[in-house]
Amino acid sequence: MSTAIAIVVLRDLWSSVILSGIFSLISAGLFVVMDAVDVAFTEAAVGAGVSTVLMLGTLALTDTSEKRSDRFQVLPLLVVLLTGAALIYSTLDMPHYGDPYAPIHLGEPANTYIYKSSNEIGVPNIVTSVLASYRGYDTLGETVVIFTAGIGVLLLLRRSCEMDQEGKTCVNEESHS
Amino acid sequence: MKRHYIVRVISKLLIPCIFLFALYVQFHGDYGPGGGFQAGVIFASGIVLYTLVVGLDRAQQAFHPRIIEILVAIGVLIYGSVGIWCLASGGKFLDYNALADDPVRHPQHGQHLGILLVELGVGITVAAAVVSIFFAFVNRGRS
Amino acid sequence: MPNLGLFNYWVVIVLMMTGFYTVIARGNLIKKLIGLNVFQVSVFMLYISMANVKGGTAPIIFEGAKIYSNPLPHVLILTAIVVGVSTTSLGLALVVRIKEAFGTIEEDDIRRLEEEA
Amino acid sequence: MIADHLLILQVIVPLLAAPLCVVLRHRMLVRLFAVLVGWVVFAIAIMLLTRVLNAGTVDYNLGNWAVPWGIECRLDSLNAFVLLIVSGIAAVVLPFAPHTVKDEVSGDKQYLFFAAFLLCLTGLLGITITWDIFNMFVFLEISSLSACALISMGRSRRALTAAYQYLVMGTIGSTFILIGIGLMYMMTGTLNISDLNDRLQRLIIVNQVPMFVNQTRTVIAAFAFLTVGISIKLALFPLHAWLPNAYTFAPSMVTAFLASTATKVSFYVLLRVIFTVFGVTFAFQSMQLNTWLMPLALVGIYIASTVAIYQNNVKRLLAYSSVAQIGYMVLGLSFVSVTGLTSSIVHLFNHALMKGGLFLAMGCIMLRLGSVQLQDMKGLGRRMPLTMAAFVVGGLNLIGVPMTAGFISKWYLILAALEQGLWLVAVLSLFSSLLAVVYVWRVVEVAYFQEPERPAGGELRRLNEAPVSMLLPTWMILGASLVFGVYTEFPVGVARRAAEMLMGVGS
Repeated sequence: MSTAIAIVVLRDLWSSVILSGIFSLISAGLFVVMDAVDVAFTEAAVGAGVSTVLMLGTLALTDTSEKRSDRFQVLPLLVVLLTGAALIYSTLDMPHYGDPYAPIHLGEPANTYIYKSSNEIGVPNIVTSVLASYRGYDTLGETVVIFTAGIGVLLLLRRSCEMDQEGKTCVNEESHS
Repeated sequence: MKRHYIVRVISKLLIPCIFLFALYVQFHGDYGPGGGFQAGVIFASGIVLYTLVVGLDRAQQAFHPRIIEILVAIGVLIYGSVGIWCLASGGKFLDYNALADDPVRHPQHGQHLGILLVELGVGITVAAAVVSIFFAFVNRGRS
Repeated sequence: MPNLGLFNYWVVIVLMMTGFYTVIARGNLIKKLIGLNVFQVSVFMLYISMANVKGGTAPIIFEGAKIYSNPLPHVLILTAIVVGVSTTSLGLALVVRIKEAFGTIEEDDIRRLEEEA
Repeated sequence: MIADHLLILQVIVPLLAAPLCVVLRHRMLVRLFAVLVGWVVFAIAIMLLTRVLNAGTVDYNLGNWAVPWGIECRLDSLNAFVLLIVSGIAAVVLPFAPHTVKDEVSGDKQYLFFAAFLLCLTGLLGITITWDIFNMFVFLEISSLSACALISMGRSRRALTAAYQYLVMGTIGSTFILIGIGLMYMMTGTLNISDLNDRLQRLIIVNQVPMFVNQTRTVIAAFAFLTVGISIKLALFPLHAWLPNAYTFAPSMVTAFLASTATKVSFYVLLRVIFTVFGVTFAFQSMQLNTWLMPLALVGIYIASTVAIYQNNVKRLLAYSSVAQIGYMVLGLSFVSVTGLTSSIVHLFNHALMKGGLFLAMGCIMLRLGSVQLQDMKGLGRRMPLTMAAFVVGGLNLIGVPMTAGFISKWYLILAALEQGLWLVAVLSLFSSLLAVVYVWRVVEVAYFQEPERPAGGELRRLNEAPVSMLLPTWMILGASLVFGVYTEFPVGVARRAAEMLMGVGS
């Protein structure tokens, strides 16, 4: 948690990026503690790995320190406090942490996933069977999201005509467009 | 990078291990944590390391951006065509049971096959997308 | 203390709000994205917290385990992590382009440049 | 066989077409292919709508898993109608594309552009048909990420900041939605929309029993987060900051598409969440949502219309007018009556047509004139008569002149207000049309009654009328708005059925 606060306070962007990587890594650890190994694995690889690398790459292309702004903004603080209050309010009726009688653990669909999936799918890792089969459509969507991000970044960052090292094909393409 | 022998040698040892680990994660996702997504990221990180060691030009010769870009699309297409294949076999979209030789008695076979292919699609897309995003950033920085 | 069982959620909420504050109050475009990241990761924690069951294990079936934590939130969060990283990468690409076009990544400076134009 | 799978093909066709675009790569091929896909999708939507109107809802269980384990897609008269709008606009906009895109996106990136466009279409269609709330979030992200990439392709460098703003605001919105989904899931354990409704109702009833004292506080928060999150996506009045810039600086075709579909789909999501997930009783009796929405909508209409009057960039003017029109839709919703909802849904349809047409006309002007600033448009009425005539038709629609589609939605809105005895609201919404008259008139006056400034000493640059491939879609879409202004049975009939279904009366 202190990491998160340090991220906000620090002006130096290098440190904040590294700290956000550390933050992801710590949360991956927390996910393991909370029995979510698959999620932890992904968070460590993506949050601590890919995001950090990309952020460092961006920093190399832009500025590394943040400008100090003196004005103190009340509105954002107000919005945040309001949202936080709403969330705290919502927790008051939540089932407690680890409560086995919480609605999500009782009844369907959780029970079928846990007790029938090895029969229906035949894969020990329940997360995999839910991910790839029961909710395969979501995962298709997820793959498309990644694809979209790839296309978006290429659209934004690839300079025209840098694909071909010879450079001749694209000149032709441009001329007869 | 030419003179950093330690880095070069260690990475040369490390990179095959990373690829191997990625493959392990890819195909072992049924039994332990992991799956196409994680494997894709690990595979991509191997390529990123390779790029850092040998430089962008040689890396782009080995993994041509155009091919990587097509691979991003291919992954999605694999996933989608598994769904279409299920349709063609008389099931609903993404109904892997339809893929089994004997859907009534051994639907798991179909499920296994479906999950394997789908995870492969995810892995390819993720790996290729991360690499192409990385290349895009690095290329932008050069010129 | 009946509410001790909620402590986990409260920590998560504080983290969320830290991230959220960074997004809306900070003027630096990269900092905003970092804040967004923190915000999203904290939401993931909310989901994973609710999936946990006392005495349970990770949802991978093996001999001897009886109680598993709920796999569904894990699956949802796997998807959400991917969405998060996609957003981040697209945002960063935009930041790079903005830097090239405006020469700065501070919101205030950009706004000034836009008004001049 | 294909007939059984039409519902899923609606999404899968554009979804797979996008990566195919990347593989094909050739510019002409990709263009033709995209147009073809657009038409196929439109055809599927028409077939689906007829089926829904004749035979009731259409279900599809993905992977053949029964709910609540698998994901379900379901089509009823409401989302079939939205589907028709989204795919129809896409089918019209895609043939329009080549000329403007050539102007705005460099040649070797066009296939990426079309792929992103198809992805955006996929996302919007996916949101519309799915019956699973988390799946909705996934497709929401597909559409907003691709929309962000599309917006950033605008010619001005401010397109980049507009896209960034859209990305950050949109992500905050979707994270709020994610929190809302999480809280709701926590209390019910399901993600399927019908199931959610079922279990939420039970929670609210169980609430009376002492054992579960106030179990609903979490649900209230979930409701709040979902509503705020969707309102950001919808650009409801105080949360509309991203919209004007995004619409102003995006490429013309993208503006036309997004303006007439993206916010409409968000509005659909709002309707779905309020009416189908939480239910009328919870949303309007326990939460009193209408007392919040009505003043917001009215204030939004007035402020946005007034701001629109002072804009000199016509695209921006239309963008602010969009914010105002969203206000009308939400106003209709806030009456919580069949007539009110009918007016909202009809307006959703009509506004998609008129704004789509208007922004397409802007695209024509941008292509030939290279600017959409008001002072550059002097005398344009004579230089590009067909385009400007299209603009006038669209403008009349915006004002709500009789015989146009815009009139129908205003008519039902006022009817709904009077039904509830809200005289003041009826008068206010009638009066707000005058503001629309003012901002449309500003453009018309400049274009028809002012002489173009000649450059010092030189001759005036000759302007050609926009090419047929651009004029035809523009007129088709605006023509439709005229047709549906006279033959109102179709949109009003479908909208009324959808409204009755949402309110839980009638069939």
